[in-house]
Amino acid sequence: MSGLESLYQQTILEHSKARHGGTLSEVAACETAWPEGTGQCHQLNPVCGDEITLRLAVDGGAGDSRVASLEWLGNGCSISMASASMLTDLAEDLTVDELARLIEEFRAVLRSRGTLEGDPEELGDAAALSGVAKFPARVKCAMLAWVAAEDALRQAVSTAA
Amino acid sequence: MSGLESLYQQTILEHSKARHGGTLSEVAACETAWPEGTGQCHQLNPVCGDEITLRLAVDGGAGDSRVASLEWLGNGCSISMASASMLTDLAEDLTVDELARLIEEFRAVLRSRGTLEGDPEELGDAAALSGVAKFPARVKCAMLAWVAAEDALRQAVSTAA
Amino acid sequence: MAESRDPSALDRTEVLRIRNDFPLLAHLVNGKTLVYLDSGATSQNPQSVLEAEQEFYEQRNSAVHRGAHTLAAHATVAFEDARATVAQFVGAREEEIVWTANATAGLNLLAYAFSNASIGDVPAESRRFAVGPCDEIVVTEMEHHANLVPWQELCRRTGAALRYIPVTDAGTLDLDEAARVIGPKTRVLAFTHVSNVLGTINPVAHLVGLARAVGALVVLDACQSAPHLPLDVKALDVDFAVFSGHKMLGPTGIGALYGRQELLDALPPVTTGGSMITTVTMERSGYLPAPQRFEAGTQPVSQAIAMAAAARYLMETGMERIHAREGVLAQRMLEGLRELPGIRLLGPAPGVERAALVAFDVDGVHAHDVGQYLDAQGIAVRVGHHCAQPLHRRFGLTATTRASAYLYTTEDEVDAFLQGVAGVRGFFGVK
Amino acid sequence: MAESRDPSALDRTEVLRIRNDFPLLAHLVNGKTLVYLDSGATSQNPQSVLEAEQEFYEQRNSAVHRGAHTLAAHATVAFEDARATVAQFVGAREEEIVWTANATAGLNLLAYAFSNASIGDVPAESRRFAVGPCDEIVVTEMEHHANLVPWQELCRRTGAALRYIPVTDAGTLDLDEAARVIGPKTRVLAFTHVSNVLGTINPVAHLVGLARAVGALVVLDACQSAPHLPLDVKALDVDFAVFSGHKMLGPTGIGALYGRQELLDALPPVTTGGSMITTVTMERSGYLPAPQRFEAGTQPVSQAIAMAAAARYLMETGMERIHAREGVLAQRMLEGLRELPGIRLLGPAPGVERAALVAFDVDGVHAHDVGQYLDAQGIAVRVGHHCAQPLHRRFGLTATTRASAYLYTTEDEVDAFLQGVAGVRGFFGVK
Ligand SMILES: Cc1ncc(COP(=O)(O)O)c(C=O)c1O
Ligand SMILES: Cc1ncc(COP(=O)(O)O)c(C=O)c1O
Ligand code: FES
Ligand code: FES
Repeated sequence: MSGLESLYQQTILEHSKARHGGTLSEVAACETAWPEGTGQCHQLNPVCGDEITLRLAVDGGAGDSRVASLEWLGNGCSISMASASMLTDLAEDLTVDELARLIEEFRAVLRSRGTLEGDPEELGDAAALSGVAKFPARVKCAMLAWVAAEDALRQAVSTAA
Repeated sequence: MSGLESLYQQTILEHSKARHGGTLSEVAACETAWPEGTGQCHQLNPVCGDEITLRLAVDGGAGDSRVASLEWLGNGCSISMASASMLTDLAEDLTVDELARLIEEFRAVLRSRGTLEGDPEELGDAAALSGVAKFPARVKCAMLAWVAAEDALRQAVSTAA
Repeated sequence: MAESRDPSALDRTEVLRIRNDFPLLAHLVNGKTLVYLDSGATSQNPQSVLEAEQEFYEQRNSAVHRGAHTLAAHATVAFEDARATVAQFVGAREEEIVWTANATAGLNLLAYAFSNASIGDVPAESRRFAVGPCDEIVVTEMEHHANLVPWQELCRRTGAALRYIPVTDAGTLDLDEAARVIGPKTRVLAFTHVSNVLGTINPVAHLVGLARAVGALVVLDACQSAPHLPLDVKALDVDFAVFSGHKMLGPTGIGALYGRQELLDALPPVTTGGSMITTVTMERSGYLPAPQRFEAGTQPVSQAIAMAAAARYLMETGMERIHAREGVLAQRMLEGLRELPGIRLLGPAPGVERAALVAFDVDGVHAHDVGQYLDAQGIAVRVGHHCAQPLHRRFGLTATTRASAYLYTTEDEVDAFLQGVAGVRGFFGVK
Repeated sequence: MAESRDPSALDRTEVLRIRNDFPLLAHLVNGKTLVYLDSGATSQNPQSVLEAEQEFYEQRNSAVHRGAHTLAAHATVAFEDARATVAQFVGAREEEIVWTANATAGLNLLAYAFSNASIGDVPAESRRFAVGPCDEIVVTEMEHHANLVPWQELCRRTGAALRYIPVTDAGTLDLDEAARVIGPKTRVLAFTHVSNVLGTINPVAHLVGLARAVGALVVLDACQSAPHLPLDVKALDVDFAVFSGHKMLGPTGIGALYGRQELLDALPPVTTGGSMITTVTMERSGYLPAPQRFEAGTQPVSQAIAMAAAARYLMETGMERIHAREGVLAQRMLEGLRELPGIRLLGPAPGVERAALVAFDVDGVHAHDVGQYLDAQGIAVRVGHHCAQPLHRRFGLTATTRASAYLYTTEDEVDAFLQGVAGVRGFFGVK
């Protein structure tokens, strides 16, 4: 069962229960407008019907703006929940550019079909999701929160002062 | 080429050129109403697009009514034209019941996939069409005029005095 | 339905013999023997089906119905014989079977035929199928999306209203509600014979009775019944029925629509093109009677022939015996699962007759994780909403795990599956 | 279009080698070696295509896109790789290829998508495809019924008018008339790349230019071109194109629709059901983007894989070389027939570039008799209207005999065919 254990590493199972950042309220998730410097995105995985809504706010001006907060509401498999939780931990205090680069890096690892290994220095706990790349049907699970974050970030930046 | 020669017997090729009864006018073929004791039917072979319109009149009362005339207008392969021509020769002077029985017999031979041989005493030249039964794709050709006659006969009888 | 054997359940020896006919079942997955419990999604194929298709391509391949040459004649005979076999399989007449791409295509054919009878300049003989704003289409809450979305779309196009028969907590149709929902406005009642999630076998006769009383047409989704039980469309007295080849040991790319002949001949065509016309001018076209009317273009010939080989395989084995065998497997799965902690079973409780498919929720573990865990042991099950989102929502779920058996499933496989499920919560650290 | 060889015509040695790959070509018909000249109707399959399908059923068969298990993952990869291969074959991107049952189904998909955009409560993003009484659909007089009847039916449903570009005596499109017929009301121009009766290769760029000038969408029937010449949908700049697997060495039961991605994503769905939805409630459904949006229900998976194997076979042989080879065969057929008395050839005269298919009338002998006579010698040709009744009517005929060649056709076969035709009138006693 080594394939399985590389997919479900202990840290993934832990995050899937801890769900850092999974604190967005239903009410907030249903809002259709939000403050300047904030972005929100809803993502659906059509294969399973799982969903996530992620809200993200940025602070500061064009050059040095940073992630001020990230929260999400969602339900899904352990991979998707762990991934959202890990992303929350990572995003804290990153600059906008750093987060954007991180999302790109994460995507590259996940799409590599197992040829790239995530760097724990960069990706933190999310490096443990590298094993998902060998399970094409689950890549979407791991990406769900990150795709939502990418879009929310774009919105937040575009409305930030 | 024995299969071919059993299909295209000399008498078939001759009838296909002679086309006895193939004298119905275009005008008559297009009419939509006709005298009592007369029936008319148009048949299309959808496989090839060939068509025939056959008109038939009956004479006399319920018990002993007879075919008074049979004419057709059509275009098609040698089998279909020969078959219409042979039917014309046969139908002359038959009673309504005799013609109906003959059509049934001919159909049985044609549908037999080669297990029944038409009786020349009964079917006349049309017995030569027995070989068509071994060519399922051509059965419809041989039947075209006969199906038209069957329907025209039914109409003619139903409107006859 | 030709039954060649005693109608008692297939026994173990026979099942083992049957397994030898299925090349894929000997396959290794993740280094383990495959335990294939996903036949509800798609079934495996016996050698005779693969050979029928191969033989066609190597000896008869050619266009049917249109060629005068010998090869075409052979292909046409094989194709029409296949139709006769599949007709016999469901108790229909040859002319009442229309080939489709799958069951979904059959249901869409009907929904579009009804809208073609309702929209634009409609020929007189088709008007009896027209539906409009004063009419209702009735489905059920347990339908596969294939028997729901096409009717939603028909309603969108015509203004008709869609109503549905709800599902009880026990996983059966609420028949009291059915009697209320089906009424004088009902033009079509479309429902599944066997639920692909609950395993419920619906009371066809009762529902047909309700539909007949109000003059509604009955469409039966026989996707999950045709492969698994003796199906006789005449005895069931339905107007239309659909099923798929790939769920009954046949290939992908083929399904069939049954329609009562007088209805099929009056129904307007849907897909138009070659081989379904009489006379075509640049301005207008005339159409052949059924089944050709609904079979435009080059048909799935080799697939039809292979589907017929599958039907023959099933008839020779005996549908009664397969059904009886699956009843045994169903109870084994249900009872085994019921003993495990944290498992919520959907559908009729053990003891009730049902299909050999069981969907369940594992408390604290997402269905996709359950499936992944079982897969690592070579056990192939299906996870997700099984194309029945409204039904899952009805039970407060988004996804379940489903194990589905077939004539080649062994008790050992069921036991391996049960043992696998028993390990799930431990692995994911759920108490 | 990946070309792996020199773009000169295949030579005899290569053709003989190629023939070894096709099991059916060694078949005896009526005790004679088969001379198969009906590839325009359906082509034969190389061993690699049959093996691809067999291998799928024996090693990967399972439901795609929906399963979490390993078998399903393998099936899904094979299925999507097949899409990529077929996309490459016609110069499209993967997401721009939709699997269909055949080319007819692809054309019907488009015609129904346009009517779904026109009828009932239409979502905003689809309205750009709406057609109504002020709009015109333009086809040509040489269309196969598959590219004519669906548009007649679209007009019946929506009130749009159907117009057509006439055919000249020489068997080409009347381009002066085309410039008049295509006008500001034209919403769709649908035409065939290569005529299945005349062999004419239509001037796509010119017609696309006329359509673009008035903002009309262009639908290309590539049924007779995709199998026989290098096809690049991007270079041709068409909006949609359809073709069939069985005409390009693949199996029955599969075809493909190409659509420019931004159009496919905005086009409303046609066949609805499983695997093409996002969220389904009892009341309404949301739809996935293309290509899934158009692929409801279980797809022709093994057929897609086999069609891709066929595309690979063709690409490895080289489409340029096949096309060049067929040019040689076409001229040989044409010149041979021209020398026989009482033969009337349809389509472009010898010397003009055309497809390797020739339809002709034998004075005094019905086409079905011609076909029957040739068949007795093992020569398989097609007879009838070839699903192009209006075109036959245009030339005052109801049926013709058509010989069509492919990459496996030899000069000897063409000569046997010519000799056969030479004997027809004598046999039937026509001077
Ligand atoms: C030009 C053309 N268009 C469309 C078709 C229809 O193809 P299919 O029957 O595979 O749908 C054909 C083949 O018969 C054809 O030659
Ligand atoms: C009850 C039911 N209806 C319809 C379908 C759709 O069948 P297909 O995908 O073969 O069209 C399925 C299978 O997925 C089913 O289980
Ligand atoms: S299975 Fe739904 S997100 Fe993983
Ligand atoms: S081929 Fe048309 S009737 Fe014989």
